[in-house]
Amino acid sequence: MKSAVLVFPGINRERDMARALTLISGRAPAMVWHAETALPAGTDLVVIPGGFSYGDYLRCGAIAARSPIMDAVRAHAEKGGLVLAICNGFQIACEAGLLPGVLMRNAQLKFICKDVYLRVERSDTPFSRGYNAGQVIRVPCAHGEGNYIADAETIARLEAEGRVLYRYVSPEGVLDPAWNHNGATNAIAGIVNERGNVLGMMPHPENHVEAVMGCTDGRGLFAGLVEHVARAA
Amino acid sequence: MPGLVPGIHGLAIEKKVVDGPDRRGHDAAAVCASFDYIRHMIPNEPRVTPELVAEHGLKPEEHERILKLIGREPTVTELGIFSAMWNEHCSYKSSKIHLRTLPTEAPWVIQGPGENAGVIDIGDGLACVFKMESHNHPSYIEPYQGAATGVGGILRDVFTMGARPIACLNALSFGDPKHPKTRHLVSGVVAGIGGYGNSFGVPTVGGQVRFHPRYNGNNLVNAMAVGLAESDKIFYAAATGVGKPIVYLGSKTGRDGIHGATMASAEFGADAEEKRPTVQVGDPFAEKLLLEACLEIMHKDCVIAIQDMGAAGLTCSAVEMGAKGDLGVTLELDKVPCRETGMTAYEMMLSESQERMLMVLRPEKEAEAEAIFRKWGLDFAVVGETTPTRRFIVRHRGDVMVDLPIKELGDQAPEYKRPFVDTPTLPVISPADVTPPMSTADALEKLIACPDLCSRRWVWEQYDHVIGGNTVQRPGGDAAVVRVNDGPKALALTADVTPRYCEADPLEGGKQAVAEAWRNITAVGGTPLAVTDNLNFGNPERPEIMGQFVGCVRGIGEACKALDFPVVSGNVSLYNETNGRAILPTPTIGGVGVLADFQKSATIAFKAAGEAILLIGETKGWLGQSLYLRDVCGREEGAPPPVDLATEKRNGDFVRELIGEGIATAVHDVSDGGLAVSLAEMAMASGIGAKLDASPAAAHAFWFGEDQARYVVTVAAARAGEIMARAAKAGAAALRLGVTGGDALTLGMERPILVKTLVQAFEGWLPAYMAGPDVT
Amino acid sequence: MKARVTVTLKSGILDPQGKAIEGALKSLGVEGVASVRQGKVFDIELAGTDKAKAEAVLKQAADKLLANTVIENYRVEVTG
Amino acid sequence: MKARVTVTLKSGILDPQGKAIEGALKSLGVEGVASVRQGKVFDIELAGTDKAKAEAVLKQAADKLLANTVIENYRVEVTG
Ligand SMILES: Nc1ncnc2c1ncn2[C@@H]1O[C@H](COP(=O)(O)OP(=O)(O)O)[C@@H](O)[C@H]1O
Ligand SMILES: [Mg+2]
Repeated sequence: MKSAVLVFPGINRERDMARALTLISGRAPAMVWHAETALPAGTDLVVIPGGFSYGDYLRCGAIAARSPIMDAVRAHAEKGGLVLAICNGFQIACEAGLLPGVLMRNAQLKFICKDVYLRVERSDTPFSRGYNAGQVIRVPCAHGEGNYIADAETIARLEAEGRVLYRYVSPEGVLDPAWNHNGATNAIAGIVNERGNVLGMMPHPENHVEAVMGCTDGRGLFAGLVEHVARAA
Repeated sequence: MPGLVPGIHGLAIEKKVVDGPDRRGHDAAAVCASFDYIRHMIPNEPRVTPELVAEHGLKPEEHERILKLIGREPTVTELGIFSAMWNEHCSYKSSKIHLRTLPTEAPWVIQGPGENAGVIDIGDGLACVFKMESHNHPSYIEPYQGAATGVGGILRDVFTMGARPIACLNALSFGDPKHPKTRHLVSGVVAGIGGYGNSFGVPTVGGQVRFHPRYNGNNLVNAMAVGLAESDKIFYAAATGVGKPIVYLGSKTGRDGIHGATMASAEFGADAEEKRPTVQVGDPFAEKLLLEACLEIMHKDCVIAIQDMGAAGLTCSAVEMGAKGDLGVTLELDKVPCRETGMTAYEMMLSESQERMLMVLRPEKEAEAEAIFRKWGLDFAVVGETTPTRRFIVRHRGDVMVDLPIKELGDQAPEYKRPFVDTPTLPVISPADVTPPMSTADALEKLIACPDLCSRRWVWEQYDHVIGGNTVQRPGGDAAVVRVNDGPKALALTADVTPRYCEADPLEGGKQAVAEAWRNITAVGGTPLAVTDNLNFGNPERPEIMGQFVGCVRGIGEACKALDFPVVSGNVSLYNETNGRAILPTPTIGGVGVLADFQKSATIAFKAAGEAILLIGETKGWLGQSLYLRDVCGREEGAPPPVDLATEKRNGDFVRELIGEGIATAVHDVSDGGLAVSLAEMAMASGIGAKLDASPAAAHAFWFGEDQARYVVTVAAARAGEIMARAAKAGAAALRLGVTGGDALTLGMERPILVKTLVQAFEGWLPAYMAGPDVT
Repeated sequence: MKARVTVTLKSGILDPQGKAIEGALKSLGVEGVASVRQGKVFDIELAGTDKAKAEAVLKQAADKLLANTVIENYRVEVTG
Repeated sequence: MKARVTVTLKSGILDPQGKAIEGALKSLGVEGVASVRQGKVFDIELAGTDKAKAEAVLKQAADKLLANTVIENYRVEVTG
């Protein structure tokens, strides 16, 4: 799998992402500077990593969403190319119109860093085939603005079309406000676009990929992508 | 004399500087003449009056010293520079003679005190660069920005030396939770530390939080940063080479936190209101860009010398570069990127605007470096050059505003041998003098829910402690463990001090702070290597406060020597007092240790039921200054537990061996709250209970005494006997306490306490407290 | 020229910050606040003196960046 | 009653957000913007009809919570 990790000023989880991709796909990603206007030829997966692009100033992701490279990313997505947008990447993708909705301040208005539990809602997508439907995974989150919000119709469509891939749940996999740490609508942690080739999610699977570090629940997401690309080829 | 008059217009001086040897330095008379003349040429330059001198915090005798040094009255800008260079913060004038006594050497020390941060060799060609620094007063004035800029400053100290920051810690002291301002300070400081570190992209992995009425009005924010560099690619402040361009990098200069808060309005003119010195605001985004840009140009070998602009920004950094390199420096303030209009030389020289650096670049690499900085969108300007004159010359709008001997600015700073009185020793409190007001079980439940012992989760969950993907041990254990690159090597990091001990007995308290840092590193299996110390005290002009300082530094020195744990960096913060009431003496110790293999690190959580629980170290039942005595019996009394450094070393080395051999399944040192609290923490971390044998001594003293040099260790039951024998051979006192298992913690004959009841009490207090109204 | 762009959340869009502030005000004993919605203002210095042109620039700035028109409305005023 | 509290940074206080926005506008080709400073607005619904009382409440809210008076100024207006 040939992947490209976008680097915007203020992004800070690009190294974590590159390490995870290298570990699991066996191939180091290209690091692509925001001022570039094209992606490396043959890119299978574009990753918009986490961090604080442009300091999260104005609105999280707003400034990065308008940088030159994003036109190339839109084109890539329109051609059906895969885009994985994590945390600040999710915010950027929403601001760029790649995904619907917006990520607001966490309900309790605090930045929260802790392991959260996600229920994998379906396993028949490139972004979740590495898991079983209903499986609960534990991954860290680290954000102040992860509270997913969209108008009622959008939410209804997302649900009806099964575009919610990951939801905040209790360790037992039960929907429970107490485990929806940022207050997201319908405990939404990750969604895909209509076409299903762009995933935005707040938590950080890339930080749970090494057994020696205590948890590998994040691996499945990347392994699934690698498998998907391999089959497509 | 020729050259002098034109010199006033700044022309001949420049020529001379460029042409090398400058005689002006040797011609005091000429200098005076030129300056009397100059002062008349500097627009609305006020006279230096005794009041103005006082407003700059300079004592009359210090003013005398200045006159003797430069042979004339300084200009107002020069006065500002002296006040900045000679204040306590930059000159260490009250503490220097005592700091010199600290042990700062070991085979693995690459750079001790004296640079932006300390540097130690951790093997494999890698160096660990670290330092702790306080930002106490600013955090009281504006908690969010004060704490944020504190983190920014210490991160800069670390990456200025060529290291990429891989972890931050912070030690926080707040006033009485009931004090109306406390909650506001806690929420602001914690949000500020998180707000800066999270955005910058460094994991904040550890620290301390304490509450005590003595910090009402003077909360403490001590921030520590730890970075990694290649041991042969460390960068320093000392400039080399004459006529080298001095480059300004980073954010623009504004009127942020200018020291001369009291600066005569005469200089500011009518719109003084608008120009009033302002609170420093941190820009973690700019700092992140500065980090990446600096590391990139260092990697491309463009840098000869580099110095961050911290306290007294442009002044300190320029003087340090010149003085350390035995060179003069000339600055052209008209070239300094400014954020605001009409800034005076005084303001530019003393501005503490954040996210700025000063560098001397290899001339041939200047273009390459500039391109890199432009790419990162940072300001880049050549603002001066190095000269052979050993003079510090500052020009602005065609005037020479400053012309001072550069080395003397630092070297000739006053140095005080302040009078001090030793803290009277307090009586030792024997267990018999303390009547337990409640049962041991009740006391334990009360203690783990008290402000100083309850869970700090509410704090560290606001810090990104996993970014980097290397945090092996997250906050909540004895020391944080952070993997070095891809491992297997890792660093063990901790910050410690027990101020109530320091107050009761500065010498023992100083020893204890170092011993506890050493113990926490040991408890995770690390080999302690070196420390940074952040010495927070009251007014050193009061002999009893100076006595606390001297005692603590002596204690720190003794412990660092005995434990082979040298001091490689640090910071002093004095005058932390309000209305003559000082903070508790708080010498925070930041400790760094190394693990050869992070997979061999021990954690505090019990691992399985049926394992033997051993106590390493002797228990006399020391209740003096214990949290039990304070928070359960309501008595803040007595001598603190003594620290026997030989025993510390013996017991610690033994425990580290057990961890290294994979024999110890869980390890936790015994500190605040004593044995019962350590056991409760091990149970809560695992959800596994334990059954402990009845106490061999008076129960309250045995379970809650704070005797030092102790660790709780679990091992497979089958090996318990063998380990006990080994301890005896190693000369480490050991006691078999009981066995793990069940869902409750049972101390001897006491009622069992469900682990989940303990967890509720432990996790409950801080969130509940912080949920109250945030009154500003 | 000086100008101000004011950006506010569209009605119907949830405002967690506003909600929290309502709560905080109550617990601070500030009485009579029924609801709070938070928005942004941008105080902008513009080159030139042509008011109409200035307004055009500000609209452009707001549409392109300052407001997320999916969830926000904006108002532009040249204050002189 | 409706009211608006506008909170702006005191002059001289660094505004990183404004700085970043200036840069972004330039790179988006929005011409003629010399400087940007960002502030907050709070649109507040108040119970009662007494304008003077309302203003008092708003001042109290701003001092206690809405503004950080160490670095921010605020303005209160009852819009009806
Ligand atoms: N208490 C201390 N113990 C050891 N070294 C200290 C102590 N206080 C200051 N230093 C050293 O003195 C030098 C100057 O300190 P400081 O002014 O805080 O550094 P900076 O200017 O980089 O912030 C640093 O190298 C620091 O490590
Ligand atoms: Mg420094």
